[in-house]
Amino acid sequence: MGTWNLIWQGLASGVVTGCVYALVALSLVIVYKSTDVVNFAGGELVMIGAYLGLFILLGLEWPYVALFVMVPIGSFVLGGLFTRFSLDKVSGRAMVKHANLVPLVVATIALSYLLKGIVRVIPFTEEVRRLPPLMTGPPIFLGDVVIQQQDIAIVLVTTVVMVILWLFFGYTFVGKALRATSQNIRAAALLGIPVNLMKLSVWGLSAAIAGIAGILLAPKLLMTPDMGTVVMLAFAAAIIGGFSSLPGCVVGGIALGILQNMVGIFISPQAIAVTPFFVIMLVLLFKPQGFFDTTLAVKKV
Amino acid sequence: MAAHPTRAQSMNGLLQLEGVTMRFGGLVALDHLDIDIAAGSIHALIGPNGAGKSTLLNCISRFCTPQEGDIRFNGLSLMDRQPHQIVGLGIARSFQNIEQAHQMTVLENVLVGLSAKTGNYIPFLPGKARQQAEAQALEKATQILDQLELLAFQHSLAGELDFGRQKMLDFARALASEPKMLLLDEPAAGLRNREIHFLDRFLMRLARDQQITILLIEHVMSLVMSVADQVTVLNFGQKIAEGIPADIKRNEAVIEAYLGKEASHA
Amino acid sequence: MYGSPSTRHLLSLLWLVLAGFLFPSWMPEYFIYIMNMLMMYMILAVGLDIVMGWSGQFAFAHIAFFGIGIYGTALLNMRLGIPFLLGMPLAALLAGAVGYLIALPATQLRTVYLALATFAFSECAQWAFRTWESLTKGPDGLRMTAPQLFGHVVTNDRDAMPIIAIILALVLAATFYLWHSKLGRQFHAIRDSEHVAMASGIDVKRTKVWALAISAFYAGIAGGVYTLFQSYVHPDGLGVSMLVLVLSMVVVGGSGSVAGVGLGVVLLGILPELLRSAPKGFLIWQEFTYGAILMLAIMYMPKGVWGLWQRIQQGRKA
Amino acid sequence: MNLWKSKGFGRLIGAFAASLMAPMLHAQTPGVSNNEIVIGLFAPLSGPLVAYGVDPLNAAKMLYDDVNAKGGIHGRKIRLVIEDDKCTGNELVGVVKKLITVDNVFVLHGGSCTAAIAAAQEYIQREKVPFVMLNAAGDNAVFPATRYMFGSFQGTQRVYGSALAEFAVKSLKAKRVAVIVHDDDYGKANLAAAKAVIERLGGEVVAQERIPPNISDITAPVLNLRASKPDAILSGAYPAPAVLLAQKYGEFGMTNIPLLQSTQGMPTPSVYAKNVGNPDALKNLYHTWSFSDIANEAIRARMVGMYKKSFPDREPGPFMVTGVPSALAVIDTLQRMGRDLTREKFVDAMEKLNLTADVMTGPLQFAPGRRDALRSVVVVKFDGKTQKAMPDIYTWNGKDGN
Repeated sequence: MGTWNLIWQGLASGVVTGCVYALVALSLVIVYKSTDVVNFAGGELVMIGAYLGLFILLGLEWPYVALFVMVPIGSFVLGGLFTRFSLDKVSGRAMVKHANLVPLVVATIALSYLLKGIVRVIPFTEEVRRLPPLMTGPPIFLGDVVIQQQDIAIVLVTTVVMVILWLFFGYTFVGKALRATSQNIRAAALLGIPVNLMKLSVWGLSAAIAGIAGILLAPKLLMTPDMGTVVMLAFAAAIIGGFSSLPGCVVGGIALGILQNMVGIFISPQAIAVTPFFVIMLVLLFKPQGFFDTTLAVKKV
Repeated sequence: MAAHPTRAQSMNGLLQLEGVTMRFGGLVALDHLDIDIAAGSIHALIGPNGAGKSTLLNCISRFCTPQEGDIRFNGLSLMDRQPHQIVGLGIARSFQNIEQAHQMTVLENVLVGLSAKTGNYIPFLPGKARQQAEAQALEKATQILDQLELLAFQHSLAGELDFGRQKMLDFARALASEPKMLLLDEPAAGLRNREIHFLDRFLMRLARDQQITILLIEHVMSLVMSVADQVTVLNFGQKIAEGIPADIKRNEAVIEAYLGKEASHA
Repeated sequence: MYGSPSTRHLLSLLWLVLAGFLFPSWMPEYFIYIMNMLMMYMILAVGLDIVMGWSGQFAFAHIAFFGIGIYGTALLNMRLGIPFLLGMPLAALLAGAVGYLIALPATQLRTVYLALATFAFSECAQWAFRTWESLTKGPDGLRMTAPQLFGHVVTNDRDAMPIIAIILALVLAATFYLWHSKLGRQFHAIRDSEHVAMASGIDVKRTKVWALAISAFYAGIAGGVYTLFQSYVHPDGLGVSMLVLVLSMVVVGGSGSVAGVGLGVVLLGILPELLRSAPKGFLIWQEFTYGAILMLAIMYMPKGVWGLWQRIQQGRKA
Repeated sequence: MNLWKSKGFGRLIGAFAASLMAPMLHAQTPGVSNNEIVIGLFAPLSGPLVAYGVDPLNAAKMLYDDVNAKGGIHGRKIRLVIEDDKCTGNELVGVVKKLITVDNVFVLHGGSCTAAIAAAQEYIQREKVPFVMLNAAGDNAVFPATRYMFGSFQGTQRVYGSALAEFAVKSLKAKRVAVIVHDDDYGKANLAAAKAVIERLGGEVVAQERIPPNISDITAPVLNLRASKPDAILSGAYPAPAVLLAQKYGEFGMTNIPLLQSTQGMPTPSVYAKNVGNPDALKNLYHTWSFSDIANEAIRARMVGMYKKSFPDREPGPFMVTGVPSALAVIDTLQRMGRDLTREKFVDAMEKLNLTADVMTGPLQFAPGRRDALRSVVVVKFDGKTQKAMPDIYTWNGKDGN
């Protein structure tokens, strides 16, 4: 079983984990683009989505499909509440986008501790848990490469979510209003777009996407209250994609997933943990535009 | 009407713009502009909104870089200079919409303006060099604040001043670096009449007593016509007229640029 | 922010040094340990405030420089026998130099990307502390031999407290002088408006680089102080939770003012000790309480507890 | 108004100091009066490792309460001061200094994480206060042995590594053995012991994968294991990576190769089985265990019954029993010492510990120069539903991997 097989297997599972990184990266980017807030609690929203799913599945014993309805709604409400009560208070409903970045970021850090704290209190979460996968059954073999059914589910659901979002942002009124708000919040307000409602829906949407990523990730990554550290992988993926576009996130996520496996095979497993941070440093310090050109560095007069 | 020097044949003014062209993507903001500003004069730059006045000022202060052409000050090209080196050469600028350190006090804002002129010392330690440098800076700062009647507000936060005084603080900061040339971007915009008169006398005093050359971008025509030795009119990035204020007033092209076609035949 | 600091401020540092000499003789070592921790956090928090509160630069690499300060001071002492008084400044200079090098490419980034780039550097540094086993003993953690000072070995908290008090007093004196200096004004200018700074002849990029380098130097000093009263360092202790703690101290206390940061250090330094004495059933709620306090502080005290305190005082005076 | 100078601050410190002067007055052994012995008991009661701390601490508390109910030790009741060390160096050092200088405890009994314990080792060495670990493996804190630190009451990583290696080579007749551990202190000790035993018994270590504890995609290391075609796989992984390992081990069709997991990876075997999800992956699964409550159901029932009596509202996990041996050792030592209690005498008595309890798989012994209590463990076969203890007991010889 030559190294070629090793590479193919690494590529395959890299794409799968990359898809989940892409989803979380997207949830970070749509919040950043519209409210200039880097959401350091993105990982915790993923975790909450996973535990919500586990509660619905095992606690209420609802069918699996209910997950894809209830978790996004639950996360949407959580995201909306956070921005309506906390972020608006912190930024003082200021119209200008980057009024005071430090408190806004600290607010997301505070949210991450709140969410971790709440989940930690439930004794059920002391042990490592796992959400039953969406699709179970024997794995599929492409030559020697093993593909799990859950992996296929992840790629499928991610693609579906991406397409829905692409259509939503591109062709629906609310979607365009969201994009307008993200480009220029003041102009959007002048055009009569209910800006605060937009902010609420952007945060809600971002939390919902993170929740879905949680449901997909939990079977693969296992659930502990500290699984939120996956947000750093999402940051790395978003930054490779230039932190501003939907295709950027997808390509960034998959590239990172594959890179991690290649590093694990060819360099050393010890280097896997540091790969995302190394990538963030390299891209930001030496190619700030990322690979999908958007000017992050220069500030206009 | 102040006596105005005849237009010099060769380009030997204090500040010379030669073929300056500035494009933002497809939009041509400045189109091969040649301007020559004589030392000690007040040179006004007028034109409808979007004519490229502020862009010109930004190019001179190197906040943006023109694609073509050269800008020379005292015969020295500014093209390879960084924005923060311009004030060291003696060119200070103010800003169209108020830009200042709003969380610092009025006095501290002027001291920031004095940065280029304050002596260097080790910031962490006491010492003679520090005392001397700080004392000098403080003395100059209070002198300028007194000149602009802002001394009473020296310890209040810049952000808390009313609009007129914030404009004055902008000048104070620019003057703090003892410039040879002052670039003013619509200083009279939003001022009340009393403040415009104060500004009128103040600019004349700067040019006549302290020999400071002034490039004045302004829409308040009364001020322009009263203080300017030379006036250049821009429209869509091109110079459509240049001369003494009296000629400019009667110039067809200028009226047309400002008031549109039929008005100019009335 | 000009001239030099008022004698009243400098005198208050004498009180601090006096406390550093008096307290060890009669207080139980546990409280001295907490005092030493608070003084170390004060140096760390003031350093972070210089780059974030004063200069408005979003630098999250602070704990990496703290780690360089710890490992640097300890290894210089253990491997090369360099005594503390020489080792600590050297390690701090090394941290400052690394800060300077990182700042060169990083400072042209806009606020948020500077935060991500510096945070990524900090995680890479922590990974290096973990995997460079030959130098830092990696995951086994480094058992540091007691530092020597004028031939006298500093073994316990009581010996360490006066020295730490003196170091903190010197650091705070330097900070007051920096506040009242031209460079201090430049930091505040680039925070409020980079355009005004550029138009006033301030090289904005160089000022940002100096802000990050100086804050890295402060973190290096705090690292040296750590080796005075702790005997062991483990890479896992230099992670994101330490950064969040110091960041919260700055923000909750009141960024932009030394007194505000001091208040934040005391409040959040003592908080875990108070939470610890909560009834056993509530211990599991500590993380949630910490998050709640941080959230409430940010929502209702944007300028920190110190800002609230000043608003109350102004309210009373007006 | 600089805070340091403010009057309020001075008063705050004065109040603290005054309230503490009282207990420091009496001269004899701190923490001991004629009817009371004060013991500082601590473990991670919050934060990520709470599962390793809450149940074991309760188990130790239960045994102390049981002793008090039976009249205490030589007429003295045991009073506990319970603290939360959050399994980090800073917190544990703070807790230890508080217990010694404020609560004036007689001995310290606690700690589930070796790195945090090592942070306080130099301090307790200097203050000459006996420190008995609760349930940490403790490799870095007991090797080299120091006078005042006693630990590893459920076996060190060396014991787990050597036991699994010996079982693999001797019972499973494995020649090519692959080892996957973390890149931390636990992993280093586990790997060193396993490697030494395998090579001593004529086997060969064909793969050594050292993975970060927070790894999210374990594909690459498992592929490397598969590529080395081992006869057995030894794992020192923690709970989350251990499940990821078992999943990939199942996915990549390696289930006919025996998988041997160290104790820390499976706090609750039933939850481990549910998380792995793939029954094939549990066909050849073994794990080390330091207690006889698997082989002998009566002991487990007794322990759980005692626990439920003291803590009715909490369902104990299997790791609860890991808090028992250290408490038994402290109680046994105090009983052997009689009435005359000093810290030095406690250390000398503890050093002579030779306790065989029915709940343990081997004797708890200390000696001059030896501070790891348990060196013998059993290997348990777990097929997802039932656990069956293998007949032999595997004892670490004290040299392999040192």
